[in-house]
Amino acid sequence: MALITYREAIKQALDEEIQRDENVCIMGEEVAQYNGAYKVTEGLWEKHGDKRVIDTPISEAAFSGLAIGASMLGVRPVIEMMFMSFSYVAIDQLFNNASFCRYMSGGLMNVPIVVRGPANGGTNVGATHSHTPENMVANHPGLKVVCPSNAYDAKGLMKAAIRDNDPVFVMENTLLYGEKWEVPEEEYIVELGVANILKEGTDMTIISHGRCAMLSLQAAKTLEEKHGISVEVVDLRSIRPLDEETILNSVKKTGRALLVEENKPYCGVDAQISHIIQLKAFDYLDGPIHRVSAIDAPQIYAKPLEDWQIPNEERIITGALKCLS
Amino acid sequence: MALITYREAIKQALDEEIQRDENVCIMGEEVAQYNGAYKVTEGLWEKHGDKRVIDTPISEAAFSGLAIGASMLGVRPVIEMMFMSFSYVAIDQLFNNASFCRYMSGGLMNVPIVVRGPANGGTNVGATHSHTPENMVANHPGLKVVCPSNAYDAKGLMKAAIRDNDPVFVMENTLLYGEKWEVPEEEYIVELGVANILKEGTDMTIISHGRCAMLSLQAAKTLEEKHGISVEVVDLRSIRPLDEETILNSVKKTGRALLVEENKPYCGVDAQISHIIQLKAFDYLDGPIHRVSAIDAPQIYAKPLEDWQIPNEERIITGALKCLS
Amino acid sequence: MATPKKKSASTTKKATAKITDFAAAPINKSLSKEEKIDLYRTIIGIRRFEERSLRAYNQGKIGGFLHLYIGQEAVASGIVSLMEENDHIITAYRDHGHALAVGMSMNECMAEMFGKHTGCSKGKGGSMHFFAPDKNYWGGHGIVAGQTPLGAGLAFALKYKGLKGCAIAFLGDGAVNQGSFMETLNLVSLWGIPVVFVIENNGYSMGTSLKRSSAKENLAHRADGFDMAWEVCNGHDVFEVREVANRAMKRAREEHKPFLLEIQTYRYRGHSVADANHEKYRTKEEIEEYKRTKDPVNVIKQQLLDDGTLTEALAKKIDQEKKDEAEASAKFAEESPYAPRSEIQTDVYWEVDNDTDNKLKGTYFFND
Amino acid sequence: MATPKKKSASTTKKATAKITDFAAAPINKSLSKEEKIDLYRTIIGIRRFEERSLRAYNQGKIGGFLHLYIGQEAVASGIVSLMEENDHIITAYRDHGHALAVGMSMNECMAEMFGKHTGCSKGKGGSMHFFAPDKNYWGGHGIVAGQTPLGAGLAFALKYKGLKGCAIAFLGDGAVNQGSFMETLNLVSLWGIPVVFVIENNGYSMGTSLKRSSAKENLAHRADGFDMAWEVCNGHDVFEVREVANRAMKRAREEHKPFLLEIQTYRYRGHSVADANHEKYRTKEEIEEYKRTKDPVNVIKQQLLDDGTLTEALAKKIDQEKKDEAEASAKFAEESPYAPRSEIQTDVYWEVDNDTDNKLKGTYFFND
Ligand SMILES: Cc1ncc(C[n+]2csc(CCOP(=O)(O)OP(=O)(O)O)c2C)c(N)n1
Ligand SMILES: Cc1ncc(C[n+]2csc(CCOP(=O)(O)OP(=O)(O)O)c2C)c(N)n1
Ligand SMILES: [Mg+2]
Ligand SMILES: [Mg+2]
Repeated sequence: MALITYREAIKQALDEEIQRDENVCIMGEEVAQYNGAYKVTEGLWEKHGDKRVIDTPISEAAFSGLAIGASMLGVRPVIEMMFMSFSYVAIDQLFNNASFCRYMSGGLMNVPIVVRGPANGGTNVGATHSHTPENMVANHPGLKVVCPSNAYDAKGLMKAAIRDNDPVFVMENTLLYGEKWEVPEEEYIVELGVANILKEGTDMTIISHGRCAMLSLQAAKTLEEKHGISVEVVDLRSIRPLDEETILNSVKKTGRALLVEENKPYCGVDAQISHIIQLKAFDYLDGPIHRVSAIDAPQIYAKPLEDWQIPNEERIITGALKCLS
Repeated sequence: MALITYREAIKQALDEEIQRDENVCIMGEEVAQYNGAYKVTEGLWEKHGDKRVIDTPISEAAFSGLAIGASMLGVRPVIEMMFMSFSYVAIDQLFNNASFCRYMSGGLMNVPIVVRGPANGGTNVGATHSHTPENMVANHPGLKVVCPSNAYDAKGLMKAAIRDNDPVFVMENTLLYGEKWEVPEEEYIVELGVANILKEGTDMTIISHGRCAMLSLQAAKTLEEKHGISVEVVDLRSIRPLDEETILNSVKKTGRALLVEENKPYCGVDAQISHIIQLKAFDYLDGPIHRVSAIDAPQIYAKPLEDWQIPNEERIITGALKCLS
Repeated sequence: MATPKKKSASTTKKATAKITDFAAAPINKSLSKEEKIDLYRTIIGIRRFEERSLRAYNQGKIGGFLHLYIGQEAVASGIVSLMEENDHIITAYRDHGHALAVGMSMNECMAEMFGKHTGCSKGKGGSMHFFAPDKNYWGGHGIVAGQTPLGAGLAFALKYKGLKGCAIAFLGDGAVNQGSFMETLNLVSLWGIPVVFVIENNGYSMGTSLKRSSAKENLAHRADGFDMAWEVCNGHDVFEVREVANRAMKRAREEHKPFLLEIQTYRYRGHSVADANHEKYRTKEEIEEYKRTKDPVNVIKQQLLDDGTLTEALAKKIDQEKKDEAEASAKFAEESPYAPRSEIQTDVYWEVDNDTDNKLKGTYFFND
Repeated sequence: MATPKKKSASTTKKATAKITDFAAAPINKSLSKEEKIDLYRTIIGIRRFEERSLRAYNQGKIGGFLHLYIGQEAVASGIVSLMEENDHIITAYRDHGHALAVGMSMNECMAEMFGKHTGCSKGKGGSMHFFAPDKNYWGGHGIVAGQTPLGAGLAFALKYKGLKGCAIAFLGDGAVNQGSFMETLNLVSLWGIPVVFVIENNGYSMGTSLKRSSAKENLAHRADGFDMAWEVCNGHDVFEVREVANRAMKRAREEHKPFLLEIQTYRYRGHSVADANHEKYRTKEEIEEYKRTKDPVNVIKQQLLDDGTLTEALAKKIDQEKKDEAEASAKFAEESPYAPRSEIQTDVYWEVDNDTDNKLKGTYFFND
């Protein structure tokens, strides 16, 4: 095991997959010569050259569509959205073409692309740069979406996503890029659709994804230490496909669920998780399912306010206590 | 009262508001000389001329953004998306600029635009033309969205939307355009944020919006007649703002809730409604909240299959019986 | 009305001499008799197929939209006839002509419009979404201009894989005003992508005439802003289409350079069959004049009669064969079953459809 | 390096004679001494303000992004100095220069970057989102090119309301490749919208040089494809900017015609302050050469010293005033409070903020 950053883990996944399969290439703004706005692709252009690591103009709709078209003929492009927020100018290509071409052709084609990039707030860049659109992606059958919360998952899910024959969105997080985790030297994959129990517990379940899963883990430890509450923490990892089994088993065991995500609440992923739990584990619930999401407003710029707007340990703990009361 | 079509009701609203306020204008593809792809704006160009009723090129991003910019200086454009599905090429303008400019300026401006057009399936036009994106709109604070299910609401909500000083999406339905309802001759408004109880009942509540509310009403009647079940039907009318009070009061009374919408299930509006109900009426629930949504796949073309894919009376009844069991 | 042709001085390498008798151009002269008859067969086949589909629509057998290609047949027929092994095409919703030209059967096409399981897309796509990847035909797309970056992607893949070929992406005169298309123009010129964009300029986007939708009527000229070659030609004479498109396609294949080709054509019917207005936003005379002087079926027929390729009898025989084939396709479609309801949820994910190893984890579909 | 100016023959009405001494052009000659000094004051004010903000950023007082305008000051200063009562402007995230030029105070701007409640946007927008509608300044926008249709909308509103004015929408050389911008070019030309698009061509979009992002280096030339007038000029000499922009703005106001103006300029710093690479994708020499020969602060200072408007002493005094003002603004920002947490949910909906009649129905916010 090596202690590496989330950024390094993603880079390794990209590097290994580029080497493994000549059809894998990376394209996006500043991914090549500039080494990536967040340095996720650092060194890859130098190593693999112009053909495999490709700088694009600021034309997200065009290069997304181009990647989709190329994938129909067997190229397997990984496209970087410098921020996942910028996918908003390419939604038609991503939500109509990537997701539906297979279906509308009655299965005659598939679209093996990966759309990756950071989808998070907490970096004081304001409302237009802080979207977490995994809910919108998951709303569209034909698309898949994963949200790695740590370096191990980031590498394993990225590799799974690249090898997957359907379009997969990988939602990364700029606040995690510099964080380190243990990652095996040998090759591994983290399959889509498998949640991860970050911590076992008996009194309640916190279900979360992405960076919020890490915050939830922290909060769970505090809840255990300071409040004597035994919290199980489930990290979804994959939003669609979704590991309902792990979610339901945990909630059936604890009887309480708190859902934590960074998205704005209305129709966030956790709205769906909440529905599934109450539908399929109704009789096991000792109280309503609670959520902690971003405070419902466009993302604010001011740092201390944004730090309060998105979930943090304090807000998660408050949410958990409410959930238990 | 006059018996008029949903189409006519919307046209009246547009016509009256154009006359009332010189800043109100309509723009979109084919809205003027062609009278609208669905004839909603028929006669308005002839009556009000080039300045007020404006044909655009096929440039949804540009004319949406233009409308937003114009609204900052006091014009009140109503933009037609020929299909709400086509808003996918304009998502950045609509979800970043319309929704966030007010916020990012600390309240120095507002964006009084209306985005209207049909958002429905059931017309055999395939996956790319059958989106119902009220969930994505509602996810973005700063935006409002309403889904009129009948001519009365269509007129009243459209007028409210036009007079509202925030951006409002009005989701119409091509399958309703030709349907008739009683509409008063005198002027009226249907305020945003007020749900409508279409039918009272005691055994369960069906909550729905748009055309599905009408199907739910039909199903409720059948359930009463054939199964002796007394169903209350709540038509949300407005998705954001949302009339939580009416929803909760009804569910508290009946103890059972079935949510019916046409969207794909993952993170649909009803996922959010489900969460709210279990959160705020947990102790009143006699069983899990159930949902009937579109069968989770891209919209199919073949008529009999699409008719089965989207909610219909039969599927609602099945859902209701499951919900009660 | 002999439309003036304009050429890009800046970037088209060879200043080809002006040819007026396009049938005499080398690319056309080299056609065998059978190949010329095939062109006629394709053009009249499209016409008869669509006429039959119109009847089916009016009988309520076809739902949704029906965008007829009648009047434009020579464009797809001419260009597809130039396709080589590694050439690929993609178009918008007005896609029947291209489909038949690449060799899709009338049966699968008609059945698709009827929504039947035997349709090319199993009844999942409909009229706007015909596909035949095995024939290098990538659809059939409903969002205006949404197919144009995909076309660039097909061409990108050819270059990436070192294959000598090009992609042809068709779009309409209204589609040129979508951002996705204009972004793509820059991208393909910048990167040297072997794609030919063919604007089928039929003068109208729904009820909007070209001059009401585009600030400049010469649409292809936009290519200059991206240092890309362009040309404008007529679309009623299949030999003209072939002569001009051949140069564009050759250039793309050989030099990895994109091309913007504007082909002036005309649709006889409304935007879709539901468009009852189409004699309001244009005159009946305009339609009749085109039919009289430029009907692609008549034009090729006359050309082939004149040069001795066809006889009246053979022309009639082919026509009848195509009518019969179209009629049979309607019968086939009518008698075909719809897909079972369980098919609503297939063809969504490749991984689900191909779950041979039972390795799939997690829930993929979310109905209660 | 005297950049060649190119003009659109097709649509610019008056073929103005080539002027090399822009200060002698009527629009500049008519400036009073005080007005000229004001130009200097604005330019050096922007420079000093941004230098101070850079220090604050490095001290960790400013978060997120900080896109400095240093090197480009004469562009915004020159154009804003031409604004009349009904003229409006809008720009992208590199928005401090435009903000100060329209007369926003250093205090509100610095405080905004510090995220403070006293900021122009109450700390809700940050560096990329300065707004001053009362000064006809509509931001400050973070999505590349996303502001361009808004700019067209401002101009549309002027025409709609019968006001004589124009909108100026600024964008970068990388932004020209966004579909929203290109769609807008067609729209404004087709409709005759009084908007002037100003491409501040600083040669780079982040780390990508112009020739790696656009197929054709003459960006303004794209306007030809939309039958729209265009021109290219230099941005380091405020008098040149004024001379050229004045014609574009006048034309927009008087003839309701849009204009695409490409102004060649240069940024000294990285794309944002976080851009540590900026001496990798371009040479140090390139930067130094520009600073040495074309620094907008030096250029205007020298011009005003030469023509006797300024003395060294006055120049120094103004410089010191601006330094002090910038310093004071940092102090002001530092000492200002953040907004209270309750402010997170204000300014979302006008109707909620202005709920004087208590007429609001329903739930607007959805946290548990
Ligand atoms: C993004 C988008 N906007 C609008 C439409 C509706 N629409 C379909 S076809 C069409 C006209 C297109 O005209 P043109 O590109 O000239 O093609 P033609 O129909 O003439 O072949 C419009 C407006 C759509 N499908 N997609
Ligand atoms: C749609 C979108 N894509 C990408 C970005 C990230 N981004 C911000 S600025 C920028 C470069 C823009 O360059 P240019 O237009 O030349 O303006 P300059 O920074 O030189 O002023 C990029 C890629 C963004 N903000 N929005
Ligand atoms: Mg057309
Ligand atoms: Mg630049």
